Amino acid sequence: MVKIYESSTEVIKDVVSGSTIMIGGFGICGIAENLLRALYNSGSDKLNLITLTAHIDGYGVGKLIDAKRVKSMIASYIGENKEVERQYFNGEIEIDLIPQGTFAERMRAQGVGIPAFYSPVGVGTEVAEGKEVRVINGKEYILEEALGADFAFVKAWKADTKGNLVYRKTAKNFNPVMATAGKITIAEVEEIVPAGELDPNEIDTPGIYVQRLVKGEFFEKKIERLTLKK
Amino acid sequence: MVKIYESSTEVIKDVVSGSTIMIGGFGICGIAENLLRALYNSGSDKLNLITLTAHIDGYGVGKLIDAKRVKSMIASYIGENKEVERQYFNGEIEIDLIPQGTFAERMRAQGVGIPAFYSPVGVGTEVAEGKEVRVINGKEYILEEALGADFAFVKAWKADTKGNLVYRKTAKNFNPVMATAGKITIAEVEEIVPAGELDPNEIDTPGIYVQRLVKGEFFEKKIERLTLKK
Amino acid sequence: MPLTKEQLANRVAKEVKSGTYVNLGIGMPSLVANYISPEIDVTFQTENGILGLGGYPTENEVDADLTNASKQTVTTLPGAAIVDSVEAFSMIRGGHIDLTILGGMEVDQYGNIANWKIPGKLVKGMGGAMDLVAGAKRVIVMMQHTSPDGKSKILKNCTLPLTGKSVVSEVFTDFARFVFENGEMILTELAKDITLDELKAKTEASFKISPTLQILE
Amino acid sequence: MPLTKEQLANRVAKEVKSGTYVNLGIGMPSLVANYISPEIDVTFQTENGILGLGGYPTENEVDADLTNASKQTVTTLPGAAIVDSVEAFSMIRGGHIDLTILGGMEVDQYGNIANWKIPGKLVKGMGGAMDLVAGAKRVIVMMQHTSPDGKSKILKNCTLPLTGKSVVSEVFTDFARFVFENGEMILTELAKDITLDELKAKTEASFKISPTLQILE
Repeated sequence: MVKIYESSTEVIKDVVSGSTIMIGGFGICGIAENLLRALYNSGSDKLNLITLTAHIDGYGVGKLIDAKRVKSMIASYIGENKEVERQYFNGEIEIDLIPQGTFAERMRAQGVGIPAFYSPVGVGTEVAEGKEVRVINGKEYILEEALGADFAFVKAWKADTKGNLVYRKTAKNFNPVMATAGKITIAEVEEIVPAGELDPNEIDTPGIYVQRLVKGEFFEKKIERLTLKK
Repeated sequence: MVKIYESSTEVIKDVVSGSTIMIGGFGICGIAENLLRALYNSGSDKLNLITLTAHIDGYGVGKLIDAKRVKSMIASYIGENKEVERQYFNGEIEIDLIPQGTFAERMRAQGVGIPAFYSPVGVGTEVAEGKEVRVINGKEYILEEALGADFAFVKAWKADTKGNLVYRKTAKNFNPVMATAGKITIAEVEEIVPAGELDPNEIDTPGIYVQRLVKGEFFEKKIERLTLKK
Repeated sequence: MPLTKEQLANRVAKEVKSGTYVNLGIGMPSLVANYISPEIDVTFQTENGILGLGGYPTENEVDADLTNASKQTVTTLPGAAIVDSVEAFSMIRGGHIDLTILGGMEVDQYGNIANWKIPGKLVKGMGGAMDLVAGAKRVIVMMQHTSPDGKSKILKNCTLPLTGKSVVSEVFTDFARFVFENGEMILTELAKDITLDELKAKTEASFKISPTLQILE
Repeated sequence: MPLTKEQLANRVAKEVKSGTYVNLGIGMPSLVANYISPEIDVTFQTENGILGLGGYPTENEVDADLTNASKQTVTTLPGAAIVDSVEAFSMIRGGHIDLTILGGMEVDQYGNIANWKIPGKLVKGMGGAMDLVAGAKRVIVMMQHTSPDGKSKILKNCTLPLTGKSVVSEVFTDFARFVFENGEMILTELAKDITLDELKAKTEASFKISPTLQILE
């Protein structure tokens, strides 16, 4: 059952050096910025991150990378962060780049108890190296394994006191699937409402997946590429 | 893109004898009763149904079974229909019973392009017979294949003119997953509203999965086991 | 004296802990809900998609679109979530359900359970039972110790098609409680005024006896 | 004359049919949206979760929680659905997207494409491109025919790490359109005033010429 914490500092206290952490968000849209700030302040290092991108220089995961506190990353796209590319070419960080849908599906498999599945994506590419290839109904597939983590840092819009989560627009992205795949899922939300206030039909992440909940202290909600109608 | 039809009769016109059809619903909660009525009236037979249950005698799928127009069923629980049990023991119908979660997951695999996955369910039981067994991280799993169909009969509460669907309460059940797994997904709904009236954040089945849409003519909404507070 | 169904449900209810997510099978297990202390904060899940199941509805509350896994009309509690079947089984198969309580036709000393089929006689289907025994963190079976004609249903080896292999955590019968640990079946509780010899006579399975054997009540 | 980026986008836009679901890659492919006739009823999908993508927002409409796959602020159209990443890729990997238009670093005569990595020089990651080429019903690549120093990017064999193997349906460049059919690469359109010899000189790949060769415009 979910436990509600008073502060982001307290809720991540046992996220020690060497932890493996899933971090929701598409770029910096829908990231748990308060948890990431607290993680930065905690001083934990040698972190193993599972995050779609490396965010941007000096913000979110980018700040941890700048401080050289990230040991490894499983990610899909790191094109917006120069420092991570530099560390990668210098051998200062391990990066496993995987297709974005495979990234989602491997975490989903973890959450649903599937240890491995055959995937049509990446056949005949670097992604297939070292993986079992199998022909099913005349088409080649590769075997992909479930992907879990010690912690999942999830950002939702609202939660109720039972830990049910609702996301807002595309800030949803990888947050719901990571909530199912973390051993300990920590949700940072903008608002916590009493049980019964959220419509049972509209819950995105049922409370069963959420072990810890905290109301974020401060939402900067940076925009990666502000683009306006011409 | 979705096409809106004028009647249940018209929307199922090409569901000919021998078709394989997925039928949403948990028992008779959330079944496409208008499509099933039209299918009954169409006279099509030798049907191959993928349905959680055989519904009840004389109603829904039960009516097709009574008329001996069902050749085979993939189902999970048929305890509420005496006639289907009789036909099964007499060899008049083929029935493949599979675990309910496997039933859901195999259709989901079809919808998402996964041809096969390893499952922890049914290891060491009849369900595992003839299937590959594989030890992954010290635990046994069996290989399960994707499950698709020519048609999916889906019942939703509301649709918009883009084919987006919203379900109501537990009438949701297998309808969303079947919508993704049918070659032609036919949705029967209680109301069709103009595009823009449904909240984009609350769509259960995005219109991309729905090929045909019809407003149901008449909703009986039978209750299988009316149970009241004592 | 062997326990009545109600006494058994009352005993099993004590295994339901606060802060857990529980799925109750149909039949006898559903009685358990009636005996859980109001201080226990438990959330019931149903495989048709409710997390936070409530009681049966009043006549005015009846909704054909809101049923449980037994197809009965139900209500939801404040803080409930209603999900589709894929999500409901993600909870079950992914190891997120703390406890399931199921009925059984047979249980054997290896922790195997059979409860879905009698070849040639009865074919109901396994429904969600195979998923539940494979996925729930703890699997309690509650059942009659013997068949109406007095045959043991706690066996050396199940004779009926299995629902799950080595999946049962413990089994409660009207006579006893057995716990499965490290491949062994251990008697931990015995109904009042039943002797060990009487129990053994009614039990085909081989079992060990816990050094701290207690009364089943 | 080779086509300008805008002319190329205008040509590729004609491949977008009414009633289809389309995913446009970042960079040049995103220009295509500007040239689609208003009579065409197309629904754009983005892999971060929008089905029914709209234009860029006015200053008042800007919402940090509503971006596209390029992380730009966007809007949605009436009838849009916003989904999580698992669902967005279910659409893509499950074969539900009719068409994807992607940029390429290299394409070869076997329909292979490379567009995500230059070993030792550039590592962006494949993002959703591998999923798109594997899952979309039709894969159009649009790209410059040659590198800035004049080298062919339409090759016998890709030299860069692949994004997908035998996945390209057709490739549009500033010089030509090639279609891949039954393992063969076929020239179907050629830019005005470009001779076949000129094209061959700029193209490392071997290709057949369609008997109904047309002008790329």
